[in-house]
Amino acid sequence: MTNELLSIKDLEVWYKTYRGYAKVVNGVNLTVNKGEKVGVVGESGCGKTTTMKSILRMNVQSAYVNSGEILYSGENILKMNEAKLQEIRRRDIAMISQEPSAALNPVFTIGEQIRDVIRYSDTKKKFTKEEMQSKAIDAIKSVMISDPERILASYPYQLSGGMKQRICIAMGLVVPRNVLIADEPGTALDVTIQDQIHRLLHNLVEEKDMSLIMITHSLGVARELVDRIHVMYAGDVVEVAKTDDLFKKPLHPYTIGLLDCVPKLSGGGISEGIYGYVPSYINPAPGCRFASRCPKATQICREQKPSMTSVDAEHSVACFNYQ
Amino acid sequence: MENQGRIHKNTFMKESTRENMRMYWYKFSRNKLSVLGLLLVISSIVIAIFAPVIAPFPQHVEAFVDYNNASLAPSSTYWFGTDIFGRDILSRIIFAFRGALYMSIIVLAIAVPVGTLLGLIAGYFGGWFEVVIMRLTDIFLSIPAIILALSIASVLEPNLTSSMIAVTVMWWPWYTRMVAGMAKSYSKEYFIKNAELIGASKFHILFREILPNCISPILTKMALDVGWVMLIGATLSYCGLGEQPPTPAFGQMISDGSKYMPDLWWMTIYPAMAIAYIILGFNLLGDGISDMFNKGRQ
Amino acid sequence: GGSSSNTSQNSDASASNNASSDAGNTGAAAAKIIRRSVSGTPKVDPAVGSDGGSTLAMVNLYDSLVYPVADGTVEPSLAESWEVSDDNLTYTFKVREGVKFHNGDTMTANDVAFSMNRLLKIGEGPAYLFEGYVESAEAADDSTVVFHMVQPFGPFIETLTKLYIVNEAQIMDNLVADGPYGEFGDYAKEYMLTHDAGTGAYMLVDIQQQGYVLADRFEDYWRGWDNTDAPDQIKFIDNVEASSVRTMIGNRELEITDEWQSTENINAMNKIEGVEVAVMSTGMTQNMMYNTKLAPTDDANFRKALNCLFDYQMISDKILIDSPVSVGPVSANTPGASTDLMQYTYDIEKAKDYLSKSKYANNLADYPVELFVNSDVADHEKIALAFQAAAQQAGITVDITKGPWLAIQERVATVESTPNMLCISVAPHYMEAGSMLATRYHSNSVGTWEQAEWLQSDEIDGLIEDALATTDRAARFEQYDVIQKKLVDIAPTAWLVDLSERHIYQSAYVYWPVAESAKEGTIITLPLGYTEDYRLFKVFPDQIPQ
Amino acid sequence: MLRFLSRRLLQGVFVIFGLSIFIFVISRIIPGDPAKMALGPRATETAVEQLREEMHLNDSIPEQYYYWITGALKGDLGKSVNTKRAVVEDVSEFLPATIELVIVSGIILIVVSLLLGVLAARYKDTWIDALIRFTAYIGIAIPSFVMAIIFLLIFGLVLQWVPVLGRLSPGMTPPPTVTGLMMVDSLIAGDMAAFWDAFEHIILPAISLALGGLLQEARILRSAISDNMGKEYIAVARGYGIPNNKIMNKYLLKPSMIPVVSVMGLDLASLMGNAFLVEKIFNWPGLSRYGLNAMLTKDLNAISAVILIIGLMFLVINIVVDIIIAALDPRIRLGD
Amino acid sequence: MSKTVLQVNHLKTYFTVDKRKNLFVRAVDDVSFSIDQGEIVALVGESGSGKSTIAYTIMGMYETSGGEIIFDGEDIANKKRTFDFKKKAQIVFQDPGSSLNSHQDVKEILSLPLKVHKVVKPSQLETKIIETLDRVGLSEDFMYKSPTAIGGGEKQLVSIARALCSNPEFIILDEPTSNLDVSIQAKIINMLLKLHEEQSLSYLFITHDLSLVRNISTKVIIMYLGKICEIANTEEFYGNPHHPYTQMLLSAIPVVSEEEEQLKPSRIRSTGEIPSPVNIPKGCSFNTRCHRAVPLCFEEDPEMIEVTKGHFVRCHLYGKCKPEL
Ligand SMILES: Nc1ncnc2c1ncn2[C@@H]1O[C@H](COP(=O)(O)OP(=O)(O)OP(=O)(O)O)[C@@H](O)[C@H]1O
Ligand SMILES: Nc1ncnc2c1ncn2[C@@H]1O[C@H](COP(=O)(O)OP(=O)(O)OP(=O)(O)O)[C@@H](O)[C@H]1O
Ligand SMILES: [Mg+2]
Ligand SMILES: [Mg+2]
Repeated sequence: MTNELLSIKDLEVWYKTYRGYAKVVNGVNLTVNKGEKVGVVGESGCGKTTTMKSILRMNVQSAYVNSGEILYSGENILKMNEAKLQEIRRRDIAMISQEPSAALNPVFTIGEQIRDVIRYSDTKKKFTKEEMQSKAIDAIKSVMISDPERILASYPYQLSGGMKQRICIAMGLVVPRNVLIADEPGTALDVTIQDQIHRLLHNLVEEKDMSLIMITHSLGVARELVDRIHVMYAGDVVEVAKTDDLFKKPLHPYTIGLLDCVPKLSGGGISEGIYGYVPSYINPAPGCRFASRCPKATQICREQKPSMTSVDAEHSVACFNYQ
Repeated sequence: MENQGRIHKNTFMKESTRENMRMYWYKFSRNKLSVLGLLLVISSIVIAIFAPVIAPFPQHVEAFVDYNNASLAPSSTYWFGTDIFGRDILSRIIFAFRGALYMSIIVLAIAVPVGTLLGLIAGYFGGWFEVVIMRLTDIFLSIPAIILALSIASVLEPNLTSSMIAVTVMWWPWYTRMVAGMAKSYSKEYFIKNAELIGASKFHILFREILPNCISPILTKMALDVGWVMLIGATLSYCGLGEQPPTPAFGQMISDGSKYMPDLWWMTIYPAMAIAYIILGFNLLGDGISDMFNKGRQ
Repeated sequence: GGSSSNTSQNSDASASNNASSDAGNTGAAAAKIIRRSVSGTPKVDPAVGSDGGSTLAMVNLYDSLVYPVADGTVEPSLAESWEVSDDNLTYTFKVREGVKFHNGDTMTANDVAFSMNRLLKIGEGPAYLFEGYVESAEAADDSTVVFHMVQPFGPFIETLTKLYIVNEAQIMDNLVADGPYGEFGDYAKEYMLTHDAGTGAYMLVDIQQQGYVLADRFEDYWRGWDNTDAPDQIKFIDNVEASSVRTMIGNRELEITDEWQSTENINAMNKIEGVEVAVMSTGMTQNMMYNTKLAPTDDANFRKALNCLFDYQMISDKILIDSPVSVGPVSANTPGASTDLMQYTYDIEKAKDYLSKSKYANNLADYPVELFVNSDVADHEKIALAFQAAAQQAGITVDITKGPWLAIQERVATVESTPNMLCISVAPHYMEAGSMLATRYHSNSVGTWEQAEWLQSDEIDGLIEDALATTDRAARFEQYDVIQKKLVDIAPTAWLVDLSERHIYQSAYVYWPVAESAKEGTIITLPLGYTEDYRLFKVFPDQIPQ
Repeated sequence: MLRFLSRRLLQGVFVIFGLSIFIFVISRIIPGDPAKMALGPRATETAVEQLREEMHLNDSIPEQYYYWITGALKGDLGKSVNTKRAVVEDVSEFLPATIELVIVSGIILIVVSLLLGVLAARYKDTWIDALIRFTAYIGIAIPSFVMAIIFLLIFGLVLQWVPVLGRLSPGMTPPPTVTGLMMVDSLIAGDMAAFWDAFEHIILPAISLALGGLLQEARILRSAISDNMGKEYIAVARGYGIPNNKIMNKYLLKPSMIPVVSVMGLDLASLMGNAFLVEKIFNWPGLSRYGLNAMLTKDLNAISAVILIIGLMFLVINIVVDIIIAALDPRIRLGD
Repeated sequence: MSKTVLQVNHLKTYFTVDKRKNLFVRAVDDVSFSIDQGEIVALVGESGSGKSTIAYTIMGMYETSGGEIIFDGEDIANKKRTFDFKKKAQIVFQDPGSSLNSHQDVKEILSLPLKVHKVVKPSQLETKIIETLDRVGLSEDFMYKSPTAIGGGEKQLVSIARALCSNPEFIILDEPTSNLDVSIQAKIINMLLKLHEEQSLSYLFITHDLSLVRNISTKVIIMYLGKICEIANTEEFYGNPHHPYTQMLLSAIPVVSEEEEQLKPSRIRSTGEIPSPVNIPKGCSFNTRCHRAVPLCFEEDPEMIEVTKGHFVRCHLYGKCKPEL
């Protein structure tokens, strides 16, 4: 456990809404080791983005961290002072946003925005304009966009969704980091381009000894890219396993259900889908959040929240069926 | 079975409405100022409706003079003092709420439907409709409101009706502009496309599909506009175009009173405060309504 | 009020120190200046301007042949003497010699004749006074001018106070050739917008439309400058907005206010230290005109009933302060006024009595009475409201319409559009009852704001014409009396009060002869403008209060 | 950008043309005989007829319009019956005063509203924000003419901090006219005393004119900023460690300015309209007072000219605003 | 052989980008295919390849620039769509949020087609709505819910219910599940398949998910930059993909099991740039990215070739430049 770089411990994030607090992130535990590619999967709205944004403390104002800690190199980011936090944001951790069209400021050119990222990545050093430009061009090239000069001079609205997504990725790559959080970086791209991007991220980790957190709702993507997968359901991490383990031997009923729903290239029709819908985050029932949809749920599941139990050295699951 | 169905329907209507109401109220009341605005507006309306009951000297808004009690400073008899005719300012202010609300309601009752209809047509049909209607609004919008109103009102008799006509004439283009913009963008939305593909009539599309979506901005604007219409009304009556004596009107009271500032300050200050009260109310309410309809994650 | 401090010179030294150190704030008040607010930028062309502000400017920038005296007669001014032919159709004036125009030219009889001809030809301003009476004017020699009359005109000499003498050479030098007056081009109307061509005590320096008219003392003034404290400069400021006037008075940026300030504003300003109210009369009357051709005010009994619904004393005491209740159609201090006429008083019972005799007695509800008041004059609204309340008791509905001056002019243009009642004050054009009677009740003034009655009585017209053609003063006054009695009988108007002009002025450092005599109890009546002949004023800048 | 501009100008021409017809008709259907109105009730028949002829009042409305518009195109807007001068001359005399007033209050409006808006957004939910918002609400609810009266009395009469009437103190000699803007002219003439005097005179009317719009703007800016505060791109910028003040002044301000500027255009333009009342109260010798007088005296040519000029200025301001918006918003600038 | 519902021949839809410069987007360029009754045809292609444009052109939302659209035996290209067409053909859009008017409740939304096409008597409106909701697996509770109050999957179900209201023969589904989660997608797809079985509806199913297509369709059409690359029956398509682009797509599909991995062609890494649709390169439009391109591909646009029965490919490798085996 010595090379544990980033770890999230019992994080709870709540959103303030008109009906009360939406207890969206419900005690998430997650670790990333140095040079590791970690996947976070789970369906839409399960709190992946919220959890990750907490790492850089970039959640919206209405989100509030109720409890938990986020340790980076042993230090709690949530308690850090502003200057230190800025240091980490500038050099250590970067997050690639999920919504490329919202993530770029509409009134500045792409170049302007990327240059600012470079400029503030090292406050002691004064970058010349040329330096910044060439770094930016390299980054754009790395995400396979031709004609980088023109792209740098254009405004976000002039680019297609796929381009913007790649620009966002380039922005995360333009300064080398220890941890890169990629929040569904492939959704606006078609499979062939998506594949290219994944390869790029993979290479970066390999070459630069970087750690990657890959957020996706596609189990297939996670399977191709990452070493270890955290499965999230409704604000909880329900299962953590090495990639191969997870697909070979999924334990949590949700993981099993999810795998079942994925259309298979081998055909054979599609399962009925998981029964029911995601429960409300406001005043959620106590107990396991999956209980209402779980075919194997028992009384205890509805009353207590299962804790993470190791089934294997590297495979743990939060389910009473395994305790 | 039939009976059951009906019960079902009612309970569900109620539930979803109640739920909506709860959400709207939450969004509205999140800002305490909006609630204050609502209170101010409700109290203004109550004051207007029950003016004869509330006003301590209701006869002072009719043919009445009392020069022995003229220009009295506020006292326990005359809370807001008396004017140069010896009339109770408080009573006159209370009655002035009526005229102010009346004017705003009439003006908006005409300007909003007209402006909205033209806007829907311009925005949805586009083409020549749009060109003609939008340029027409440009022309009306290119003259400052007060000047347009003044020139129209000076053509007509200088009374309340003509200043209402003037204000109405200058008010509709704002709605046309706003609604046209919305209608144009909605007409690209899939739900409109769907209705078209199903074969719905133009009437249905304009009034059942697009219009309901424009209602909340229209409502928001209307709430704000009630205040603005009053302001313009007061300004026009400040220029002598408004209610005829002895009927009280805010602008006229202020304009009359301002001649006697600062000595007879109560003649100006109280009516000014009253109009500020009611305009403030509608502005806060308007903001509240706009918060209420504001989309965004809940 | 500031009655304690007056124009006596023994103010203490510190006050004068303060005044001078305060000069930055009070502007040029340290100089001898009289600033007076007026409504509308005065016009300085005597053939064009005729409103109050213009008349005021005219009196100070120009001279006329004769100068009015408080008793209603005139004394020689630019004319040294005059003679009237036996048939009353030729007037010969001996013109004063050595009088200098502002540009240094010497005035001759030619200038006088030219001034009259120019006035008649242009047809604006006070031309109406002479139109139909004066046939032509010519200079017999350098110092003699002859006016030929079309018909005899009794008060001709008095009307000459309105004939301001202009410099012929200066006018002719500045003609715009292309104009409506033939060989005279535009008669220099353009030039005269921004220049004066007079002999008056003050000469125009600057005129800013909707700003001000500024004039300096004319050193070569023919009457000389015995009055060493006379203002060096006069300025008419085009602004009667109550708050502005009030502020200017408070800041000593204004010496004299206009006559349009409301009672309340006058009272308020009167509290400022060092100012007082000046009261004077121009023979003006406050009228409530009835449209005698429009139901229900076409019925004499109905009008008389209305006459009983005005609380005359209250109006005089509470609304139009310092203005005595009217005695009849002509103000009591105008020469030729009858003072023994039948008077109406506030009496609702009597009103009901008259009403029962009127043909509308049984259907009052169908005949609401429209009363129109000028929205700029708060005091008129007060009268209207009081009347409205009284009328209600008598069962008459009164609708008050408030409108700007322009609306009044529009409404009175035709008999149908003229409201039932119109509250308006009218001043005589020259100081005699005849002026008032002619303007108010002769048929040729219908359609103007001076007669909203639409009387159109041949009998009255005849009587007025006869009276004005009578050259003997006493005989003329007899005839005036007959007319006034007849008018009271017809009751075309409710004569409310003899309107006094009230001005706030800086009594602490301005000496104003007319105001002084009012303080002593004599209200002086002079034609419009002549109450403010600034060469007679005195200014003591060192006495400006802190 | 060029295409955008030329289209905007073309639209402007169209609107001005429509406007000219509109105001012409408006001013001609005013009841009453303007010639008689001009000369007063006592003018002789011949004098009145002469004037009617001169003003083409005996012709049909389309003919009158033809005379008027052809004159207007040649820069001749007819003669004012009120001042008896060419309207163009009147306008050129009064317009600079109005322009100066509108410019100064426009500057106040822009600068102060931005300042307040940013301040309120920056200190959102603190007492500073509360104070600014409260003031804004009150300020918006009080009509500008009431504000002007109150200012005049408080600062001019009671406190006597500044002179309140006209453009210059009575004793001051105005600097030679170059631009017609008193403050600029006095600077050109190097007359600092006149400059400060002119400044003291303009400050109150300018503030009372600007106040309503200013507070409105501040409010819009504040809410635009706080809306944008929740935008993903701000979160991203923060996530990359861009310093807070950079985010505030650059990343937030520019996009937040867009809604403000478009409303500001309307507000700046409506300064022209509101100047009508403020000029009246402060005795400001500007075009608006001239226009008000013209309306009250049915000075046809003057009314038409004033509305036309105000309409023109309104359009010019709007075009300028559109250009500014285009400069802020690349979508408009570069888009079709 | 069952009857052909829709036949599209050489369909072209161009959008003018700049009139003066004569710039067009050839969003749909010479596309031909047919749909028989009871068929589920999958239209697959990357973003911007013109899938939606085909759909919209069929529905009459765009003018065609050439070609025929034969529906029910009649060419309807550039004709105003008849009432009958509007009854028989329906479309379900991708975005469930935008395709329902948030200011109406579900009952109102479903009433529109029922009223417009006079499907039932007004008195039976409610019963019919309940029945339709039931068909898509929603309870009658939904009748009075507003679209804002229900989840994305349910919204899409309501959209489908609306499309079913007029008893259509043919439904275009434009990426109906691509904004939704797999578990919800599974529900919707199952429901669609059930309906298809029960009523022999024809679907044109637009998607970019080849794994999904495998499970539902009878025929697959692959598009690239406005042109069709390959058409084949599903079995044939997955068993024997021909076009290099198809192969690249299939090889890049992320899958969740080893078993599937075996089915994929060996990994073909994508290189090169996607050309702008305004400026399509000379020759085959895929030539910038094709790993098997031959010189002719840069010269000449290939023709559509029927390789085996019902299996069409637009590639020189199967036509002019067929490598000798
Ligand atoms: N600003 C907010 N206010 C209230 N609730 C929010 C807010 N942002 C997110 N949520 C809620 O929090 C939950 C988790 O959101 P989050 O974006 O973290 O999910 P996610 O797992 O990233 O989903 P996706 O796959 O769609 O990106 C969702 O149910 C969402 O509705
Ligand atoms: N109305 C239009 N005007 C101009 N170009 C258009 C228009 N609609 C679509 N296009 C262009 O036509 C091409 C095809 O677009 P289309 O929407 O059909 O693609 P798609 O395959 O449905 O993509 P997606 O998967 O993103 O829905 C694109 O390049 C698009 O930019
Ligand atoms: Mg997310
Ligand atoms: Mg599409």
